[in-house]
Amino acid sequence: MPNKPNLSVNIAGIAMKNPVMPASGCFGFGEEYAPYLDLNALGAIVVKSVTMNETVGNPGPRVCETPGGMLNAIGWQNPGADVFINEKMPFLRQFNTPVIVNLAGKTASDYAELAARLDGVEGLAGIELNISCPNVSEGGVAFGTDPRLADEVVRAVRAATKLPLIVKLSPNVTDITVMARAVEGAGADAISLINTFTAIAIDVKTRRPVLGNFTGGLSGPAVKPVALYMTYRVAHAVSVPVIGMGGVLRAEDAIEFLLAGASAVAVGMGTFVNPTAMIDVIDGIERYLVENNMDDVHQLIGGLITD
Amino acid sequence: MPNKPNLSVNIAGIAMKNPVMPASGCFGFGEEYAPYLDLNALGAIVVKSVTMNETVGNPGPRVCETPGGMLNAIGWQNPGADVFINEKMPFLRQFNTPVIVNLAGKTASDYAELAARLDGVEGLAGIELNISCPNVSEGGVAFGTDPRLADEVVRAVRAATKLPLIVKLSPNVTDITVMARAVEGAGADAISLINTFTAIAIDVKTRRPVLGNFTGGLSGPAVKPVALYMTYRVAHAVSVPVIGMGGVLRAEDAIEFLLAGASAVAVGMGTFVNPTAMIDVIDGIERYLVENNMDDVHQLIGGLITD
Amino acid sequence: MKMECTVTGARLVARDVAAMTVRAPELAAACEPGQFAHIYCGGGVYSLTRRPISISKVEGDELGFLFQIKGEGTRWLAQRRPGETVDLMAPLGKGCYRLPEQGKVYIAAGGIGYAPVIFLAQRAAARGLDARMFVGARDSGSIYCLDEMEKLGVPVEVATEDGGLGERGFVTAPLEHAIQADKPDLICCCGPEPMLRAVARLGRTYGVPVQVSLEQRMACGVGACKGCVVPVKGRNGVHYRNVCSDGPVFCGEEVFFDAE
Amino acid sequence: MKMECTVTGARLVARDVAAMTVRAPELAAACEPGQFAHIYCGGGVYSLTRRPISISKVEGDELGFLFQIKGEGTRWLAQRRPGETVDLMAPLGKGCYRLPEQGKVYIAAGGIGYAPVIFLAQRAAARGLDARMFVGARDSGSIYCLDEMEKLGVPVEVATEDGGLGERGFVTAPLEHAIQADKPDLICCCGPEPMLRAVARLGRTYGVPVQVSLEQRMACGVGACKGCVVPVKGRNGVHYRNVCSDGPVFCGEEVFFDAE
Ligand SMILES: Cc1cc2nc3c(=O)[nH]c(=O)nc-3n(C[C@H](O)[C@H](O)[C@H](O)COP(=O)(O)OP(=O)(O)OC[C@H]3O[C@@H](n4cnc5c(N)ncnc54)[C@H](O)[C@@H]3O)c2cc1C
Ligand SMILES: Cc1cc2nc3c(=O)[nH]c(=O)nc-3n(C[C@H](O)[C@H](O)[C@H](O)COP(=O)(O)OP(=O)(O)OC[C@H]3O[C@@H](n4cnc5c(N)ncnc54)[C@H](O)[C@@H]3O)c2cc1C
Ligand SMILES: Cc1cc2nc3c(=O)[nH]c(=O)nc-3n(C[C@H](O)[C@H](O)[C@H](O)COP(=O)(O)O)c2cc1C
Ligand SMILES: Cc1cc2nc3c(=O)[nH]c(=O)nc-3n(C[C@H](O)[C@H](O)[C@H](O)COP(=O)(O)O)c2cc1C
Ligand code: FES
Ligand code: FES
Repeated sequence: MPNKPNLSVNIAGIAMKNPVMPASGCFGFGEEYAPYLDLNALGAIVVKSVTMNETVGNPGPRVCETPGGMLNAIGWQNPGADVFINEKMPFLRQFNTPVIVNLAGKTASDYAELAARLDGVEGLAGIELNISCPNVSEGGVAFGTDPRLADEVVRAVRAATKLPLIVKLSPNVTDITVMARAVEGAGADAISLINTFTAIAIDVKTRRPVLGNFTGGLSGPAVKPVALYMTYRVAHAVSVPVIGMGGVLRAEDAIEFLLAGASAVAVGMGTFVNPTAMIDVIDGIERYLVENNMDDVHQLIGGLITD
Repeated sequence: MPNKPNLSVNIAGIAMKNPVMPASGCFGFGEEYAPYLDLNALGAIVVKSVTMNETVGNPGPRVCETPGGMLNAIGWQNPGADVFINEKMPFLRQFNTPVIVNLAGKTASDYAELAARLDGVEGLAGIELNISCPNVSEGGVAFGTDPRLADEVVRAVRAATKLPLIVKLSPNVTDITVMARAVEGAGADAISLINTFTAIAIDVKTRRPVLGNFTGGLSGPAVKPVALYMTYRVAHAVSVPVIGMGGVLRAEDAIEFLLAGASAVAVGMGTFVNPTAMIDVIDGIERYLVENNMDDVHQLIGGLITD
Repeated sequence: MKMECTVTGARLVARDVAAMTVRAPELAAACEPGQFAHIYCGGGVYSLTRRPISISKVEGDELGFLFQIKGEGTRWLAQRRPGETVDLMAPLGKGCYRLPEQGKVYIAAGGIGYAPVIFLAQRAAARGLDARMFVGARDSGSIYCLDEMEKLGVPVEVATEDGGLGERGFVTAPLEHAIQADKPDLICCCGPEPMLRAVARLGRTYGVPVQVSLEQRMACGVGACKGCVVPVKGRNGVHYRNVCSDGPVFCGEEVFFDAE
Repeated sequence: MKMECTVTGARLVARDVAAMTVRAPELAAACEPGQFAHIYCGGGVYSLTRRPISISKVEGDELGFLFQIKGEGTRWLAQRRPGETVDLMAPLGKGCYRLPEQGKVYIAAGGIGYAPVIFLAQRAAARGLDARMFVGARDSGSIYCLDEMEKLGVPVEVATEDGGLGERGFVTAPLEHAIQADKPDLICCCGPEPMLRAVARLGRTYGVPVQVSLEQRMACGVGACKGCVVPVKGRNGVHYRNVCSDGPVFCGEEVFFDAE
């Protein structure tokens, strides 16, 4: 039996036991899934998007299944920054796992104020900026698809916080490396991708959209090949670390992202299919390293052979 | 038993018995699938992309399965325009079904010459311009993602042929309505969408790309929700008819596209899963019309209720 | 809990309704009427996410499910045979049917809404409550498992839309007559939304509290994704609550505030 | 043809190898050694497209398949039970093994490459050819169905990499000895690519024609998509041909032109 391989990675100063974390919005504030898995086993905990004030969210239905994937149009439902800090963080601080808060807003100053409010909150390891949520009509989308607006919002947040800053990109663009370079230039310490594809589903019985919000965001295994390609391109276009996501369900999926250049991966819809998906992914990465005589997960990162 | 509902549609002057046709590249030149289904039953036959001269195509593997979908990187393998005209058209002319030829090239003048060569070929009902194939390194992609280049190539082809001109759009863009309006303005008689998403798959055993070409195009049920959304947006942005595709496997999928505003649908990967998928789709649309007391498929087209 | 449970029985009880039992001692001891299981249904292209299915009865170490074969997920589930296992997360739902300690309870079920209320009738009978069941369906072929009520000694009235069995029409008619004749302390209901609304309205009219079980498309099933919401009227106005974790059972007044 | 065929038998013949028979009279009459069926494998998220599986034998009205349980598709297929149906397109492939009218044929199979050559041995035996079989595998657990050769009276030599059964090493060694001792008129081969290359090289060395069966990822299976190509050396240089419709059997010289 060889030594246990090293799975730990450091993303923008956030030290993680392993490169696996939940995708924002797919793991609530951690407590909902605590009965199903040990939160101490995760590389990090990324919480649902938080806005400054409580957000009620979109009318239902908010989710629906699609072939190999799902749509969601939650609409940022969350209790607001103060409730997050006062009622959710105490639970999360119990664990020996870095907590990353995902922030959403409508204007650059929304984001900056929110980042300032969260700076210095005990136990917070980093910020992920959701500039790519396609489900909110004002603002949200433009930041994620226009490099100048992305630059503006990232600069504003960068000035407002000393926490490591991860910027999450939208796949709904012609060239994702343009966005990646823009946010890197504006001060992002890491980039996460992909958020969801704007999409719809129609109920042929009622001839109406399935989702209450009409459009939703597509995610899940269905999008994995595009997410992998975008991860590969961004990892080769910027020098900050990349967190890859989009369709990770099994360890092989995560290994694909690592090989493509991601330094860590996030699991979104996969947790809904299998609540212990992240644990299985972590175990599977470890097994893969052992079976392939590797002693460090860094040997996988960017290890795609393309001669 | 009510009267048989009317399924026929007219797309840019091409009269079709029903709104169902193969997607280019997924039905060869018709002959390969002739043992499996009656080509006379189809709304139209769309053939594989044809280039002026023979194209050998990409090294293998050229296809691979992905969750709920597949990647392909065929690389326009085809015998060239002359062989198409002399050896493939005679077979296709036997059927009472309009034939649409899909054209691919590297420069606007490639496309224009090709269109001129095909203009007047007996039995050809229309041209579909593939300006969106992501698998060929030079030219191909740019036309499909840059509205000015798209305008240029469509104008060149428009001037070179009197055949009905369908322009096929790529989904790899930030705003597909910009492309749609550009090609409509340049003279397209109809728009088809979507072509495939640029994507990759990695073999974790070999740590190499699965496809010989590295990148491929994602299609199949996995992409349906995005294809539907883009179809909806384009159908509401232009006044020419739209042919929707991306993940049609069952009649319900086709009905979703029709409700979203497509005047016809194409079946790509679906035929690989089930060689009679198109026939099942046609039968299913007819059954749906009967069950819902509709006597014409036009009652479905654009019939999405969004109040 | 997430567990692999062994199927102990599986059969069709109507054209398109399957009954399945699984061995699950811990769950059998822990679950409450109204709760559900989130079941992995084979991972097909059209059934990758889990399917919420109510716990329909508990007998000894076993849980029973009763479900309509609707699409790919339930079709897969209906094909499981004794000896195979199914992967389920249960018991889910914090909002269960809340039975009083004593008194009269009317239970109204429409269509496949009969599934969860069998368990409810079991509990009501075990508690010695004076329970009556009202079952509505489209036709006689959609009425099944009434022997369960016989076993429990719970009287049943049936209404079918085509009059093929019991009274002709909606089950709300015999229910209303019963309320008028003998007002209950509680009405519990599960069925299609129009029926839930109608029963909530009856409750309001006659001043009887109503508990209804709701359905909504779900992803996580545990309250994490906020995907399965219903608008609910609380003290501070309307807000969204999760069917999976706050429900699936709610007070009729809370969820059908815009009824009229 | 596309058809739903009833499974008549299904069993494991090794840890991870399943044998399945289906009733298909029209196909049994029509198919040739080397041809394959394109089989729908359940439509899972990871197995929506069909799987190409060689026709492994033909007996009366029945076709036999022999396949390795590799991923989701073959796992699903191995779970089919007699009485269920499978949806297959067959017979596919225009490039079959071409047996001479008379003479000596050596058949070499590696691993699961043994599947299609059982059918080939059946045909060779029926034609009264002087056939010999050479089977290679990793270990003795990967050698199965040798009784098929006994039934046909075709002599078999076995080689395993770990020496657990037959000669230790690759099957190309006993094959080469046999060629040296008694040169055949034709060598037919199916197995992993390195083995095919090695056998093609033997053919070149000893001046014996070699027919090899290739594998490639497929979509349509009928020649329409140009997805399953291999580079082939023809009169006009190298070009791509379809494994599904031009193959799966090719001349060794055609496909391993860059061998050395
Ligand atoms: C709390 C709860 C308890 C339930 N208990 C039962 C029960 O005991 N017996 C029973 O027959 N049915 C029950 N249902 C409904 C059951 O979940 C759906 O019929 C089932 O999900 C359909 O899946 P399918 O793949 O067969 O159908 P499809 O129509 O193919 O499903 C497509 C998608 O829509 C979702 N969906 C479809 N109908 C519903 C629905 N009514 N509610 C929620 N999601 C839906 C599916 O989960 C799936 O994601 C319950 C639903 C909820 C929310
Ligand atoms: C003409 C032909 C005949 C074959 N005959 C047999 C046979 O008789 N017995 C047998 O055990 N196997 C045979 N194979 C290989 C068999 O097709 C694969 O093992 C099978 O497709 C694996 O599917 P899976 O879902 O179990 O595995 P996965 O590895 O999960 O498959 C993933 C994807 O890769 C494709 N794939 C994986 N391996 C192969 C392969 N070797 N060739 C082509 N595609 C592959 C699958 O079709 C699928 O699309 C044959 C292949 C070809 C091309
Ligand atoms: C139900 C749901 C809710 C989500 N909510 C958020 C969110 O609040 N903020 C955010 O940045 N991304 C959100 N996402 C996007 C995911 O974080 C992730 O980017 C995406 O789902 C792709 O990963 P997956 O394919 O593993 O699901 C959400 C996704 C889902 C499915
Ligand atoms: C194997 C394959 C080959 C294709 N070849 C072409 C092509 O030659 N020209 C073209 O315009 N589109 C081509 N396409 C794209 C399809 O026509 C279609 O736009 C796409 O596959 C989406 O439809 P689907 O999801 O039904 O497959 C090809 C797709 C596949 C899967
Ligand atoms: S299904 Fe996720 S919150 Fe209810
Ligand atoms: S698989 Fe389509 S051409 Fe061979």
